[in-house]
Amino acid sequence: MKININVDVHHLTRVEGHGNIKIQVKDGEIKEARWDIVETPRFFEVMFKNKHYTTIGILAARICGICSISHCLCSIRATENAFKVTIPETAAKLRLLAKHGETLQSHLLHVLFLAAPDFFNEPSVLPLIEKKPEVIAIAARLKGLSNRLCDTVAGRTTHPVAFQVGGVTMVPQKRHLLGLRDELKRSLDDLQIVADLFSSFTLPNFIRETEFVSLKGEKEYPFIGGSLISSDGVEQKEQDYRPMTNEYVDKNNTSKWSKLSRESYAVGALARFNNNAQLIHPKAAEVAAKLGLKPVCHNPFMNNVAQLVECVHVVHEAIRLIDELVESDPGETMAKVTPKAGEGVGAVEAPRGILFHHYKYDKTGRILKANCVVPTTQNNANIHHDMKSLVNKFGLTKEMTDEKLELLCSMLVRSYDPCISCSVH
Amino acid sequence: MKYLGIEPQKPKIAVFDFTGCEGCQLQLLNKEETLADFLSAVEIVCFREASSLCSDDYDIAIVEGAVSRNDEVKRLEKIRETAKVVVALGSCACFGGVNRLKNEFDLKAANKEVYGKDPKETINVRPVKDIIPVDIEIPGCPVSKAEVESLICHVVWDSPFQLPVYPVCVECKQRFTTCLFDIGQMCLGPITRAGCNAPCPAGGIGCWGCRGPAVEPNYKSFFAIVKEKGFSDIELKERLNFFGAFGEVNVS
Amino acid sequence: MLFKTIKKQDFFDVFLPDTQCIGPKKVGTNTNGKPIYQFLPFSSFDEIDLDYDTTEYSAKTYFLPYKETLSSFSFKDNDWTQEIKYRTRPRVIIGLHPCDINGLIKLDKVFEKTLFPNPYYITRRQNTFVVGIDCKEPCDGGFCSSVGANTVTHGFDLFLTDIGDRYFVKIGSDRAFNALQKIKTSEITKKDNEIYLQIRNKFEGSFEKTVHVENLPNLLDIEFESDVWRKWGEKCLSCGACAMVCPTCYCYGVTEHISMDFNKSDKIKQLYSCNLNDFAQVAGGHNFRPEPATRLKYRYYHQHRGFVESFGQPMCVGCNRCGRVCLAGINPTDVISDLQREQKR
Amino acid sequence: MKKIMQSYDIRHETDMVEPLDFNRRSRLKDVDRCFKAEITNVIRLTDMEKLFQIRMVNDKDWERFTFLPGQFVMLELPGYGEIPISFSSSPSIRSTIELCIRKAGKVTQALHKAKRGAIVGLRGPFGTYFPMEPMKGNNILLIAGGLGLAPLRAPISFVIENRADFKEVHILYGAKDPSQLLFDYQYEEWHRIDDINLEVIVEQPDKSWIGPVGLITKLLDDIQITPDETYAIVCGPPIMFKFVCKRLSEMGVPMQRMFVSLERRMHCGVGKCCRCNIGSTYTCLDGPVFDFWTVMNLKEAI
Ligand SMILES: Cc1cc2nc3c(=O)[nH]c(=O)nc-3n(C[C@H](O)[C@H](O)[C@H](O)COP(=O)(O)OP(=O)(O)OC[C@H]3O[C@@H](n4cnc5c(N)ncnc54)[C@H](O)[C@@H]3O)c2cc1C
Ligand code: SF4
Ligand code: SF4
Ligand code: SF4
Repeated sequence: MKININVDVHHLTRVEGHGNIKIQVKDGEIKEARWDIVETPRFFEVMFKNKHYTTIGILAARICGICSISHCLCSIRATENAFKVTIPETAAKLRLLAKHGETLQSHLLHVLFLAAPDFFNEPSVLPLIEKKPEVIAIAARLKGLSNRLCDTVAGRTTHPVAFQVGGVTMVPQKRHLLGLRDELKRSLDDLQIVADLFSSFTLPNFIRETEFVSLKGEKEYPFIGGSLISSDGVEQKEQDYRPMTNEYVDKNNTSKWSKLSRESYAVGALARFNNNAQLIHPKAAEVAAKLGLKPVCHNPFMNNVAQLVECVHVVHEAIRLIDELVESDPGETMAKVTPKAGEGVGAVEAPRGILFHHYKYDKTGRILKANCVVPTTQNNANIHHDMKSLVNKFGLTKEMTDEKLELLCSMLVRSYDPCISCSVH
Repeated sequence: MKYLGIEPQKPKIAVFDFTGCEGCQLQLLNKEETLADFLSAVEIVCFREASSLCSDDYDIAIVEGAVSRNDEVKRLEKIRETAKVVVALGSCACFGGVNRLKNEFDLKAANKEVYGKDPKETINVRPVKDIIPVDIEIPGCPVSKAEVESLICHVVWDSPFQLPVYPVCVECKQRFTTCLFDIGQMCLGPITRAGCNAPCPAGGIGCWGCRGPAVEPNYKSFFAIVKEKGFSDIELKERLNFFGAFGEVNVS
Repeated sequence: MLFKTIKKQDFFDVFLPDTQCIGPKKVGTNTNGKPIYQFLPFSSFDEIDLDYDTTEYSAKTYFLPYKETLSSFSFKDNDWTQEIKYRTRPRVIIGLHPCDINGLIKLDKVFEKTLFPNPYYITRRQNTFVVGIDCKEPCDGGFCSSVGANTVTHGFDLFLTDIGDRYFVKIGSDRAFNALQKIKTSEITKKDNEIYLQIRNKFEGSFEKTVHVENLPNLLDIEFESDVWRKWGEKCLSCGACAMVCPTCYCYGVTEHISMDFNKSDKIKQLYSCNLNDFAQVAGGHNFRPEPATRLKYRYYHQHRGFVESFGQPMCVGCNRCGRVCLAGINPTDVISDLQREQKR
Repeated sequence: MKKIMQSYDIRHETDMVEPLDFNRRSRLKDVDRCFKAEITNVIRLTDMEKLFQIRMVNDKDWERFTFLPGQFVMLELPGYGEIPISFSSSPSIRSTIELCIRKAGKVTQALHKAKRGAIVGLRGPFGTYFPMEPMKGNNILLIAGGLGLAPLRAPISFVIENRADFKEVHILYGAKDPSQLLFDYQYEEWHRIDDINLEVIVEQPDKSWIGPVGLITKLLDDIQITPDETYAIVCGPPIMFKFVCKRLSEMGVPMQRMFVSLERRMHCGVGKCCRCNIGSTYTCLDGPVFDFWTVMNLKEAI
């Protein structure tokens, strides 16, 4: 019997934004295996033009509803680099704390609400409310905590209000921070249960040699700023992101694609872990070991696990940051900012991978030209190539059906946690 | 609750997304203390971001995002035909949102700048109500989950839904924020509809008017005050245009 | 009234250990470089500054919270039960100025001493230990002396006047008397009395701006259609900020909220403002005060006519918080003198 | 260290678990507790109005619940809201009260969907009332426009029950069109009662209408009164009672002998929320029943 498979997913579900999967196998031969972004393009880079630096973080946040804190911080950092502003230490700590909150919130949303249903063979979390109430309770609790962390530090989970060029404008009250610290400590047990749950899932055994790009941690597992590194050995400075990303336009996609040493590369939790595993918190490293995550891991499905490991890491880090914050006097949290003509680049590890904002300012502090390279833009080509290889490996067997392959490919895309409206910014 | 002998409805809800950041949809999954109750109060038949199932049988369509491509116009028209109630969720759906800023540029040139020689299809951004009649608007960037919950309560018990008529200042005062004008910054609070609990003034960036005008705002007096406090027309216009919620209000 | 003097340092020993304490805390600096204060909870006396001039918000929110659950209903089998809770945790507020205490006295009249006493207010009031303090100098635009609110003789537990290294203390309740047993106090000497009177006289002599409120009940009726209202009404943003910061404005709205599991509903009171658009709107959409001018007028009308009619004194305590908070620059002194000028013309 | 202060709990003062008796001052602390009442009957009057018959759930609550014509209750629909509604039945019927309610908004809409057996809450009675006792021995004009017949039904019942105490009695009622006439099933009964003059007028007649057509003031043209011996109770929209009272004034009735009932937004019913203030008079405490002289002197009343 000849193998014929047809998968045509219009607007893949449980991902953020609109993307299509198209696979055609005819007589055992792959005719087509595509992952395409069809989301309506949004032209943020154009909207940034002529905007004043004081408004830029607010606008940048609106690129993405899930990683708005990253976009905001990245854009503010680019601006601070352009104006050569150094922010006060407390401000940096608060920003990082908010960033941890976002990482936790975004990863949990993905792992528990979007990816997990596949492992329970359910179309969504909704049936799980009845079937697995204990899992849902944990998910809700953890997510609630991460939201509260962001609310307290950033003023709001989606679209932060406390960050401005020069520092932060809002210092959370000590008693709120202390309350959060206790909650964070308690949440570690919940995370342990989630980790145990994940160790019971079987992830597809799929390996494709991939280049991984992320920030390079010096002393700490990296989240905000620093130099860039790829698992193939390329290193660049923050401002030299262009030779690292090499964006190009694909005619089928409203999102751009990028490449480095190979035809594509990957960013995200797995990339961060692969490139910085030695810096992760020891407790998180334990979880990684238990779930079989070792650098350099080339199985994209393991991104879910890497996200979970990072959750453990950021909870520990957040506790440490809160301890430091409550013990010291906040002092000044805004540096003086004088706009200057010039360019600046900000690189921030958004939950889904490394994110760049690059602005050119005139001397009044208005943007002349903007460029943003977002994680999903960088992952798209890689997803596309992964998919081809996945179909090649699993798709050409007799047992394979349209439905099974559709699920497998959908799970592949989901494991990257793509943020599509972001990618057509 | 079965009360007054009124049977609660279990409305079938479908969530659709158009051009936007999907942050408002995300709010639907927020507020964990009531999330499970929220999800069981309604029957979600279509919610691409959270579920793989989708059906064309729904009473209420919650539409997020603005319209910025011709195929979106067609999708919307179809939604209107199916749904009994169309809810515009968030500032993008209600007013166009930040996407509207795009309309100030020449689309051809913009396309060339971003995509080079492979331009992508795009049209000027329009709010949902420009295309189809909208029954209920929940503005906000992002929307407040409390307001969404309140909407659901109202739908379940079939009673009218109302947004606050008063401006953000009331809520701003009620959370003890020092007025931003006092510390030399601008804020659209006095003319913007409350309901968000004033996070932006509390966060120190002032209100940007994402929820659109309050009922009968006193533009004339407000603009005069803003000018008197030393802000320029440009700054004011920039704020008013940011979320596209103040339409063609004339600042002078 | 009993009087004592206390060493400043000793005074602070009375409070803190077991009760929530609230006092004037500095929260920022305004564009003119002046500090901004608010009444906020504190955990050590270095956090507050009793020499503050005025606070941005009045302390009324500790007696009439901006939001309060009046009662909750739980539903079961087509029936319901109503549950009402009052706040009973004791609290100490330190550093209220005479205007604020006078404000409380006026609220007492409305919420304690009328036909329908209000248990929510009464419990909060009874559970709050009020420590007042005299102002050092008139605050920006304050006209408390014009409405007789610059001195206070009751409505507090303790009242302090700074006389150098010590406080001159008025004791207003038995619980305050008992509290003072714990520390060293001294009887008043003749010298203390002199210093005290000297300080008070100096203070009272330092008021510049005064408004005349005696004829207002009559004047407000006569000038009901006055252009003055239109003039100020055009400026009013109908933002309600004035009522929010006012120590006596108490009007509110009630809404009910069903919980998401539909088993419970809360009846929630939220302080409102008569300046807000729909304050006097009734079912069917008719609005009895559709323009900002009519609403603004009503606020003055209630404060300076209606309240006088009911209680023999105006509701306003002259703290000028509304005047300071108003972005449109509407303040009682200007509005009232405008009205009086109108009268003379 | 000893505590500075003991916590104060108002509930320790008196037993507060039962609803208070709103007419007795000593128990007025727990103002938010409501009497539980059951809807025993729903009578559809027109498309917009229904009559609700309501009975206390606990029999002994009746003892504390007495009202006078013109007063109102705060009707609580848990989860929806609380609204002021005038009594529309005779105070002397001690088993049920009747409320005639127009579908106007959130709460009333829900109420219109409510079925027999539903439990609602009542706080009250509140407000001033029509001074029926001093009116005895005089002629009386009971004039209603539209929904105004609802509150007027209480004084009408009083007058009917005490017919001998009054001289001439006229009930004048006007509505937009015949479909909006309330309590039409009772006209026959009122007619038959000895010596009550009932006149009904509509503005827009339909084919079957045989009565007079026009505004309610027209009915006054045919009435002869001795002004010094006449009282009037006028209920209806402000514009209507303004014209009627002016007309009565011209006929020589003193303004202090005309009574009207005012409607404002109310969120508490007990003189706290200020929503019902007219100028600065509380409609809930000093009203809703005012004599026309007072109304004329209240700024922004009509
Ligand atoms: C003394 C008095 C007696 C009344 N008697 C009757 C009566 O016998 N029959 C009848 O049908 N109606 C009567 N009304 C009017 C009735 O109270 C309103 O129609 C009702 O409040 C509308 O409420 P809603 O929630 O349905 O409307 P919404 O417009 O949804 O009202 C929302 C809120 O506004 C307040 N509100 C709105 N309109 C009014 C209003 N006109 N008066 C007071 N509060 C208002 C209510 O407290 C309610 O909580 C009376 C009003 C008053 C003041
Ligand atoms: S900060 Fe803005 S919202 Fe708050 S009071 Fe001032 S103007 Fe109003
Ligand atoms: S304060 Fe203004 S900008 Fe901020 S959420 Fe509210 S309405 Fe939107
Ligand atoms: S008087 Fe001033 S503060 Fe008060 S509502 Fe008007 S504008 Fe706002």
